[in-house]
Amino acid sequence: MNKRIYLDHSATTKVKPEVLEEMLPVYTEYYGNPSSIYSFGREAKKLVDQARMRVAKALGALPEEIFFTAGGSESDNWVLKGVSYANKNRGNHIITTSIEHHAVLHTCEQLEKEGFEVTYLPVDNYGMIRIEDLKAAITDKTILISIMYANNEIGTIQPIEEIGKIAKERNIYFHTDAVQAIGNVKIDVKAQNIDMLSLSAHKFYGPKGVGALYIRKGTKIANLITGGGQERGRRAGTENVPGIVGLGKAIELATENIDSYNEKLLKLRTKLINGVMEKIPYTRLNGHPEKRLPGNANFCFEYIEGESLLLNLDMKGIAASSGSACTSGSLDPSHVLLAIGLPHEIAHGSLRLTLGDENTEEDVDYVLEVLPEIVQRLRDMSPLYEKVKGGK
Amino acid sequence: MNKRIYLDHSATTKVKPEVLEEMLPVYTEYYGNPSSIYSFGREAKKLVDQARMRVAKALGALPEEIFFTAGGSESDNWVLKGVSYANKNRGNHIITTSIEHHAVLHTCEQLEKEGFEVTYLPVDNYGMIRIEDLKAAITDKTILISIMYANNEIGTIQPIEEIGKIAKERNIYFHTDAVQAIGNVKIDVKAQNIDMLSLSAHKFYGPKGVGALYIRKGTKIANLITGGGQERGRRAGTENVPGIVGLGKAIELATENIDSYNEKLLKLRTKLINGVMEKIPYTRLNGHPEKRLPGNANFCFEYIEGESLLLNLDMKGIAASSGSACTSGSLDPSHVLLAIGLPHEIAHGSLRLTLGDENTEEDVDYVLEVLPEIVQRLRDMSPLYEKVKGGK
Amino acid sequence: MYSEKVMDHFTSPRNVGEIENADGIGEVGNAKCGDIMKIYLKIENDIIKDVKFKTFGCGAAVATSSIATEMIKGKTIEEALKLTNKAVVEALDGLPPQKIHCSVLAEEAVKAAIEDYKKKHNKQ
Amino acid sequence: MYSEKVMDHFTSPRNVGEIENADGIGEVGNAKCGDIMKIYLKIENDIIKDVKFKTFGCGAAVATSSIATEMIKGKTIEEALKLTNKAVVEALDGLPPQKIHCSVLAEEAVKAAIEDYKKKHNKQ
Ligand SMILES: Cc1ncc(COP(=O)(O)O)c(C=O)c1O
Ligand SMILES: Cc1ncc(COP(=O)(O)O)c(C=O)c1O
Repeated sequence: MNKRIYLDHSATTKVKPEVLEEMLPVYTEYYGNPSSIYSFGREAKKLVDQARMRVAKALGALPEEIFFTAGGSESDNWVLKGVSYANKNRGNHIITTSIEHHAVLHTCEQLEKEGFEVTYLPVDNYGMIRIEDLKAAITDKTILISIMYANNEIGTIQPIEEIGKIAKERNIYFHTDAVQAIGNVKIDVKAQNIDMLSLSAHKFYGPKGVGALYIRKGTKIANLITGGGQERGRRAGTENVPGIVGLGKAIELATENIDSYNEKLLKLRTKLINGVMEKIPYTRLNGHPEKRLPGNANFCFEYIEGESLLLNLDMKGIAASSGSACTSGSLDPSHVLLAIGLPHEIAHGSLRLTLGDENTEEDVDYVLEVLPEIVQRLRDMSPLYEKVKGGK
Repeated sequence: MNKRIYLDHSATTKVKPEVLEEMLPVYTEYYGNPSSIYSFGREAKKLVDQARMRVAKALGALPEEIFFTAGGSESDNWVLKGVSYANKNRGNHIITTSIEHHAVLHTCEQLEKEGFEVTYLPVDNYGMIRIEDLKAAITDKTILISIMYANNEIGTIQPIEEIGKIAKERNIYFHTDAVQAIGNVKIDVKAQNIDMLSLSAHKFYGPKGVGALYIRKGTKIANLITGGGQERGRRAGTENVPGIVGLGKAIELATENIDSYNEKLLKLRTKLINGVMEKIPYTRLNGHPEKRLPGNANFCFEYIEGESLLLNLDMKGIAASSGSACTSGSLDPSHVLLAIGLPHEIAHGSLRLTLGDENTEEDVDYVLEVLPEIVQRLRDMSPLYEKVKGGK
Repeated sequence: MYSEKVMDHFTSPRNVGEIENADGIGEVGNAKCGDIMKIYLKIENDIIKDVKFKTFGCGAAVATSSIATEMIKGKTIEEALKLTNKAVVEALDGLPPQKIHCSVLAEEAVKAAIEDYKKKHNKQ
Repeated sequence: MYSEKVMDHFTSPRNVGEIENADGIGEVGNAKCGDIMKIYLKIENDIIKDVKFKTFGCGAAVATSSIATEMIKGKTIEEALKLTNKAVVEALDGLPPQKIHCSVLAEEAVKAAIEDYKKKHNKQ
């Protein structure tokens, strides 16, 4: 394959050279255990502390409010279980949304089995929660509101500041899964009244297998992984020092360059969306028209199925993803696409293209050249499309 | 500092060049998400599967019995909580030892708070459990026996095969924390009747922040981290592909070279132990004289305190560790040293030297030159030593 | 994920299309589940002279439809009725576990088309 | 972890040793907890003419003993009694939180030695 156009930055990203550069000496030189008191244990500790400061700065938090984890899923699990178990005496009710990542949803389902009650807020056709719904869902027993910052499939960005204000007024912990938001939107956990925030390095050009959880000072939360005294006794396990260093550098770059990155992606995405909508009939754009991640474009092409589309794109060197049931290995298409009101048959035909750092105008041109042909070819093969052609 | 002699291989190890070499292209080329269906998602998946096969081979397990985690602590947490929660209906009793790593001990304490009952088997002066104690501890309600393969402080190796046999006879799950054992002892989970086994890559020249759990097919165990369908639905979170690749290569090297590695370490350690015991009076060797990890030497020097010793060694370029209370930040010295019957004041004066790959005879000579002076200097400063000098 | 054979049939599916005035048409699956297969048969003297298909579905759905049409073309309807999903899977050098249902659909689509033929021609 | 000042006092502790026929000796801490400090005083006209220490303990224990002896040498016993653990910590440019207790021990050891002097010389 000659061409390779990566358009799946919401799935994962390539580690930036500057990030890898900071990580490498950690493997070969500063390999000490940060808990050790000898010199190069202390060096390793210093590197971890520096990374912690970088994360804190990027979020408007204090360094002592940052805890490193193995990724977004661990961070989400920690919050949901940790807050639920530690605040049982105050209540057993959690509010979240129907479009969260599975790391939140499946953990909530687990908690329901254990006797907690969970409200899954619905969303509108754009994937937005309604503030009235949130207010109406709060009860005396509500201990946690967990609402994602930006959705990984359709890119819709929630009104985080408003949610934070309500949570604060009602004295309820507010967690946001910001795994998709870092580097794309400006975050200030204090101004936005966020009590906990999950992030994962590989979504912003850092390494896989490392993430962080911001926990506002004073928050009551039980540990998820118990053992050694690392992370000030809150998360056991020898620190993934190279990963943490990579995360620190990556979040620094991501937040420093946020404006130019946004501008670049928005330009490319506008071209992509306009081109697709113009060239391919029977197509819908999923997600909010403006309040969405700058790199996210999510379409449904009627009468065809997503996996076939992905395979054809892959043969043309284009890496993309779909909310079709076939790609997830489940029987139902994406819960997010169903939650925004799409019928199953339409949801099966979805395509997510997420732009990133290395994409160019040429990439978009290429997609616009290749995609319409592929869609047409699949439609010509589709028994559902016959009826359309036949004018029915 | 010119000289740097690393003698803390039980704390962590340096990534081997061959390991790093296999990891690097994963950062820069095979950065796809293994769950994606396009070509370089599939490439990443292939790499993960290859690593899984390597781990399986090293343990005598099947590839589908290997699950990647973020390290030894997560693996231990997963086993203890997962088995306890999933087998509640069968019983609520766990048997472990008093010398486990905190990842096991603190998790057991957590489970005790939740209503489980835990028997902490005592050990003899060498750190060995007694098989009779184990047998006597088993009740109708016992659902799990968790006994570490080799101790991280004193290196003592437990009679794993005998324990496995008993567990099997009584139809109780047997987990072993083999974090310290990999690459040092030969493991065959089927022959030894091990149902679950924890390991952590950075203890055998692999990267930090990645580990694995072997779970025998058919074992009832709940998930610890829920969310996406990775690891066949058993451990959520985007796979740490570079870390997993590094773990796979590291365990392959570690098990291939086990005999020569053992021989090398044993030779150096014999020299080290003999030299220390000859040159420094009022010294004890902790742990079992033979049934111990090949690289492990653990001493108590009476009348002095461990942290002072470590700081002095560090100034001479020697990286070591101690079970003294001061280094752990707690008030009591190592629970392991207390469990083998050492009085507090003696346990405070412990020193652990753990040999590894890059150590040489010269390193040992240097330690034998430097250590006696340091011990003498600290003793001269110690009010406890006065009495000895005075002949009392 | 997919065998070369599957990818071959997916990228160059055989017998795509419709047959006008087909002697038998079978449609199985439903859009809600993401798979629909429609098979058209031209039959003379109980022999399948021509076969075409249209499929809405994933790579495996397309490939199983394609190979199934190849496997029954030129066969008697008796022989075609013996087509099993297992034979389809084998002919494709295997399918991932979660895609086995596609081969079942292919078998069902062939049977439905023959059924339709029989009904229309009072062969039952 | 430790400040340069701490490391300086740890690596080159001042006033290590014993004083024969000391006028006052104070010993605090216990081996079980891993810290013992013993301070010897030579006192003339209520002025601390000489001071020595012996310590069993961690880096901070040695450093606090060392600097405490420096801080009281040449002082009157009145002045020496005013030595606080806070002053010791400050003189060392700080200590890690879990090591603050060492500075408390140093203060206590000085006080115990002066106490012993007073008792022996009927100054109470
Ligand atoms: C015996 C033992 N178990 C578990 C662990 C925990 O492993 P990790 O720190 O990689 O999570 C360690 C090392 O720290 C260990 O020595
Ligand atoms: C919104 C969201 N939350 C959580 C996660 C989980 O992160 P990770 O896979 O790094 O554990 C992801 C990505 O997979 C995500 O997009």
